[in-house]
Amino acid sequence: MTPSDREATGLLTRPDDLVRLLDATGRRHANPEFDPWVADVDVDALVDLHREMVVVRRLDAEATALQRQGELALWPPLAGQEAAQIGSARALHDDDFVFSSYREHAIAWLRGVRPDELLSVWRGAAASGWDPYEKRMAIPNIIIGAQSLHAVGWAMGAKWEASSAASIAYFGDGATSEGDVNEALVFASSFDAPVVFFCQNNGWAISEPVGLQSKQPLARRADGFGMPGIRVDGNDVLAVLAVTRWALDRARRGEGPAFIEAVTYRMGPHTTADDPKRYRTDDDLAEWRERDPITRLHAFLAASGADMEAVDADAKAAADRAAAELRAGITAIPDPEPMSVFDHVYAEPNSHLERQRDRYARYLAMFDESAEGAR
Amino acid sequence: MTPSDREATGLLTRPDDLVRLLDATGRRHANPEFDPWVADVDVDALVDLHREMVVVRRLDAEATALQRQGELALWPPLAGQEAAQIGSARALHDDDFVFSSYREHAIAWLRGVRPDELLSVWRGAAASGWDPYEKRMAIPNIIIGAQSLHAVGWAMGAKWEASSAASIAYFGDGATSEGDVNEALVFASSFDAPVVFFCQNNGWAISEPVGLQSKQPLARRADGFGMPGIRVDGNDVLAVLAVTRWALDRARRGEGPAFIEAVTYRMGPHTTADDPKRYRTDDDLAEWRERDPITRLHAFLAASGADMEAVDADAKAAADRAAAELRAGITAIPDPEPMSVFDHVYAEPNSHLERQRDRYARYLAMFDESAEGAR
Amino acid sequence: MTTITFGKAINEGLRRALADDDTVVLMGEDIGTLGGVFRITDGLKAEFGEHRVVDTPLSEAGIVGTAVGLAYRGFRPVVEIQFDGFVYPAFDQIVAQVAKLHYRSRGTVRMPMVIRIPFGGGIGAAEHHSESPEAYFTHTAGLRVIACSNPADAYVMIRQAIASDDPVVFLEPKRRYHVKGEVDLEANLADARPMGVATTVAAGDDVTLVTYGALVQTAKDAATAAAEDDVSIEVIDLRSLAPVDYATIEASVRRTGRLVVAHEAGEQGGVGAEIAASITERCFDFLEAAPVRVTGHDIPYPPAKLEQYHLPDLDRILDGVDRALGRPNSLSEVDA
Amino acid sequence: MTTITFGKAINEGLRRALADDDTVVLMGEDIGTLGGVFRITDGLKAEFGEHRVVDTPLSEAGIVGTAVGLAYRGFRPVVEIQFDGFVYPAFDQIVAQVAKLHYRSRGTVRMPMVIRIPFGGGIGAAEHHSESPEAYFTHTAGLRVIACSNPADAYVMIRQAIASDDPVVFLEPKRRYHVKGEVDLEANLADARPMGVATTVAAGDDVTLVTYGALVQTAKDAATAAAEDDVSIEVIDLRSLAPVDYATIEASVRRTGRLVVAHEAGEQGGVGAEIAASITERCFDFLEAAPVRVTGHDIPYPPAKLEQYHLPDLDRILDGVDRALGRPNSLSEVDA
Ligand SMILES: Cc1ncc(C[n+]2csc(CCOP(=O)(O)OP(=O)(O)O)c2C)c(N)n1
Ligand SMILES: Cc1ncc(C[n+]2csc(CCOP(=O)(O)OP(=O)(O)O)c2C)c(N)n1
Ligand SMILES: [Mg+2]
Ligand SMILES: [Mg+2]
Repeated sequence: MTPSDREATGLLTRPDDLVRLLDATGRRHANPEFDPWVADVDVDALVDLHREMVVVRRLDAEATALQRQGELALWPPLAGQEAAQIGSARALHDDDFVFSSYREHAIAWLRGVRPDELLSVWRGAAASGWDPYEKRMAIPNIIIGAQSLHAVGWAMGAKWEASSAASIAYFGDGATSEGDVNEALVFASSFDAPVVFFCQNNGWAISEPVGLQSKQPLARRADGFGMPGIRVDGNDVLAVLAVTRWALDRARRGEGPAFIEAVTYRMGPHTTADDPKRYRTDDDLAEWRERDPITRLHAFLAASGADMEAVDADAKAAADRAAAELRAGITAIPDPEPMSVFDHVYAEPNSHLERQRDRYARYLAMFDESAEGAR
Repeated sequence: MTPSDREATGLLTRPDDLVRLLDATGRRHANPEFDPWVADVDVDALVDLHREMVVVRRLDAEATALQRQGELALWPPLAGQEAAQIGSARALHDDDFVFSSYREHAIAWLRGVRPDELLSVWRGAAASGWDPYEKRMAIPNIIIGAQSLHAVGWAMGAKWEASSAASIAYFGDGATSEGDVNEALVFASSFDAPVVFFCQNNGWAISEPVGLQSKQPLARRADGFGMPGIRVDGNDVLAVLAVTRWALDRARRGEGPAFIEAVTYRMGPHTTADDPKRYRTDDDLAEWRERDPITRLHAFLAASGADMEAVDADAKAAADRAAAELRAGITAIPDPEPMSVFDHVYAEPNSHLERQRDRYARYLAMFDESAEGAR
Repeated sequence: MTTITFGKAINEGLRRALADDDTVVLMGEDIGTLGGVFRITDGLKAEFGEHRVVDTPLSEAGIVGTAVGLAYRGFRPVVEIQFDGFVYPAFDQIVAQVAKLHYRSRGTVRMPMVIRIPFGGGIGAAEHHSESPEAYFTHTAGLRVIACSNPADAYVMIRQAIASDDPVVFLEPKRRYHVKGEVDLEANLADARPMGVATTVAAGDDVTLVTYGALVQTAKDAATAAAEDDVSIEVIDLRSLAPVDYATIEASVRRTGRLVVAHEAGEQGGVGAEIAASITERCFDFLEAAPVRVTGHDIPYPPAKLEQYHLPDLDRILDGVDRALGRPNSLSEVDA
Repeated sequence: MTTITFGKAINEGLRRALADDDTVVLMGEDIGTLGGVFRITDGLKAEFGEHRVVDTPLSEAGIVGTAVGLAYRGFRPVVEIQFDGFVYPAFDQIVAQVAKLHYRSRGTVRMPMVIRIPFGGGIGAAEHHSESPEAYFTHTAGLRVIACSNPADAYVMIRQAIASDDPVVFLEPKRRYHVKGEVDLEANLADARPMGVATTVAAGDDVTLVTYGALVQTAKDAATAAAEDDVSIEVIDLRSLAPVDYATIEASVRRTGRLVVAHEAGEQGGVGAEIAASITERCFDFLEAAPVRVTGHDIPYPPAKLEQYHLPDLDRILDGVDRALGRPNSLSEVDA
């Protein structure tokens, strides 16, 4: 890179480099560019990151179990991606706004989404689980990539309103092939929108390896769209926290968008309906188990002299609480009322839909009557 | 750039550099990387390029005049882009296949499209003008960017069939913002398709300056998609010929796609319906007149000792012939038959459309009858 | 009352909306500096600034998708699709996001977006510049679909569309942009006819003729021509295509017993099919003949020199009226 | 005759097409190594290689757009859209390119493309996985739209669709993928019922019930149930949604005088509107009641726990039949 390019992106690190502060064994590596961004992260903060990762892994396992038990219709597990999600979500300010895909349960968790709010959709009981304005997180999007444009639009508005908030768009490696994500990069750059593109490259888009979407690091896409791209070890929660803080900070300071590729791995199936054995080997998985995001932070904490018994006990207790809350939450999710199928199609009265609703109500009433008649 | 990147793209030239062999004054600049690609271009070949540029400029002016006279419904002038089009089209082999947008009249010309075939669409007399298989050029596309995917698909097929032909996708600077073009880059890279993306950056997308689509050279987009990007002086026909040959050659050799940004200028309005005065200044235009693609080749030929009187006379004669052909062509274009409105909707019989056609025929017949009755 | 063109009426409506509400923002290709290829947004960027009237990159999904994000933030985006045929790249954002977000978010996220589309043919344009995509939108739950037919309506309805908390696909019959009409620029939205209500633009007894957009004028001309033949046509300007104001059509058809629906879009699955089916359902016992559709053919929009053989015109509408009335018509022998 | 599932029947049809014609190529997300999320293409990549069964990047416009280029080159691409709700990003390529290219190129460029879409609800799926987008395609000139309802048809019709020189949107009722049926794998295309022809799957005299896809079975069940009530329903499996085989429906309605059309898609502008309008036009004097539509509501597809309150089922279809017959029904009081 020439100095002028460095200037343009504000980065010393090249998009092909992998930013890593904690390696797979938990050893801390100095990084002059990103260390300052986590200078305040003391042992307590690390313990917090560790605990949250343990909690969301547990929530994920519980939800997977609930699906097996028939309590959920479907569940897309996040296992393996805890560091990418917890690290980036911890970097957010309260007034920032999240636009996500369907696998960002840990983000939702840190935004204060309750388990029942998280699960109702996957139970098939509600179209969405939480109030986006309360949690500062949009409802998740299943249409791959679509939310990236929403994040940009929101950020354009933030800029026009001279707000100091930024938005963050979460999407996967597969999503980078969709037109929407590319158009989002174009708009973000054109309007210098305070938005961070956070791509969790978990190696797979269902059965398709990332190599089918791109033959080189996805972070390299960014430069061509006029923004810095940075590749981070997505299983290193500290590095993820650092680069996301860096990106959000420059966005807030009016320096425009940035693109983060968090290199991680989806340890579980795509969803509970998927069978990864059909397309990947156990070796592949085993290799990534070695790079487990939780183990490495655990090792680092241990090496830092933290009281690991307390750390583990505390994490386990938090996970148990969350799991209990989750199991309680699932039974608290009400089955929706039949006629609610018509609610919220429009914000304003709509003559056609009202007529249809009335007619359907009459239809349903027939059964009540006949049930009554039968009594 | 690191050596490994150079290897990846096969280029010494960086995408921010502008490849230029002939400058605006017609002076020849040595370029160790691209000179070999035009080593065979002798004075005769240059004279040919000059003549073709003169011819297409004339065709363009004639068509513009025909539109003013009401003979054409609309015309999108190419003036200013002669070098970008003639240079790149001369690089094509006969069996290559062109997918273009609506302004590539010079490409069509070199593919052997006759004036009447070129004009019938703009006259509103036909849906398309030529047989794509005969000319090895698809029918032009008005939907911005859509054809880029077609070029990639064609090239994927060429590769699967082990053909040595390549395709070329022409589109504008504005088109680079469309999802389709970006998806085309993704597919081309994934499948190592023998396709050349030829972006004519003529500075404008109707009233929008290229800076609204991208804040930096469009050629830089390429690297992020895993292919070399090269920026060429689009008003330098020799340089355009060189880089396009280079790109097509590597595509044919199985080295995959490449992206060329030809920096040029649309000297006329977007179309005859446009008024560029509303969005750009005369100074802007004047600056680009200095860089006229024809003048500079003319100067170079003169400096090379060519017989300029003969060159000019020959070019003028060719242009006159073409213009005459064009004017004759326009009167040769038949008005379409009313009932032909139903032709070619389907390749196979279609009961619904046949009924509709019959009914409409009856409807039209009513007027014949009443006309007869009136006689 | 001022006499201005249809295009100017929309321009004034947009100006008024921009002035009245800071959250209104216009987005589109060439709408700022150029004022739009039809000059509908002429002068608005100069007046309201580049953050209210935004020239966007060339990408329709991008325009609509970022507008969704702006709506999430509380803006009321008014996006322009340059021509009807260019709306399809944005189709996913419109169908899966704009139309569904209020439902999907259980009413927490409002999508008060207006998608302005100059639509229809008759201007001798190139490919993809003369389409009538309305049925794609009327079949999409969550959208409202509006088509205006005259300057006075255009001025009021664009403001009503912007004021609506639901997303509105707002169709402007481009071939009428230059037509002049009287517009009350002081019109108060509160007093205005709701945009969901149809207008009976010509009273008649023999047959009900329903249409919208550019064909409203053609229908009125047909009514005038038919009157000379002692055929009395009631012409209804639909204005809202989704939902349809069936009360107005129904009342008319119960009187006339006959219905003709006309539009430029193709017949198969067009708006006319829905209206014919619904009116048959609602007025079966009153109908004296099957509803008749007079539409564009089910073909891609043809080249300019053929468009007159595709678009319904006065004669084709009168033929349709004759079919509805059982008078001699193009199909007399066929149906007999 | 072999007994295989609906999904397997399509798989066998695709296998046969790949074997018979080198220009056939399958493209889509996860269709190769995984064999598709529904396993419809299971084993085909292993058998025919990665240039015949192509896992593509995640981009629907990209899939359809590159398939257009392949068709330009003489291939017959069969693209899979993973779920109905993911077809919209490809809408522009489908509407402006696939559907129009034969017309736009004056017949020089053939688009023998098949766009396979698992469609419809009833499987308790997440958002965007249960849509019925067929009316968007039936309204698009240049496309043929097919919906199959049983394994035997599926096996033949997918091959017919691939053999067709016109682009075909091929809708597969995903909730029927696991249903078994007898299929003649030796079936010769030349002897097969043309895919444009509807099938009368139950004969009856009192009312004509037209439907397609997954609801064909429901309709047959309804006919059986109604028979116990001495109501005789004729059930027609439409098979081709564009063009519609009106000859078959017309002949039936002329006998029964009553028509019910059922589909999962919303009512407004759905396929039912077109059929109701067309049959009214064709059979007005034979109709004893207005055609009745039994459809999904005009709402975004609801969450899984509510889908039973959205999808037409046996009871709703029978209620529709009662409406057509003037028997006591849910609307008796309303209409009275
Ligand atoms: C537009 C669209 N096309 C296809 C799908 C089906 N689909 C769901 S998830 C998925 C893979 C996504 O991969 P990636 O973006 O890497 O995210 P990940 O699942 O790995 O988190 C696909 C193809 C979809 N949801 N939306
Ligand atoms: C999908 C789509 N959106 C909008 C348009 C309208 N339009 C026609 S040309 C044009 C500008 C194209 O600019 P560019 O790609 O730079 O090509 P140029 O005209 O400069 O050759 C626009 C916006 C279109 N044809 N297609
Ligand atoms: Mg992934
Ligand atoms: Mg341009």
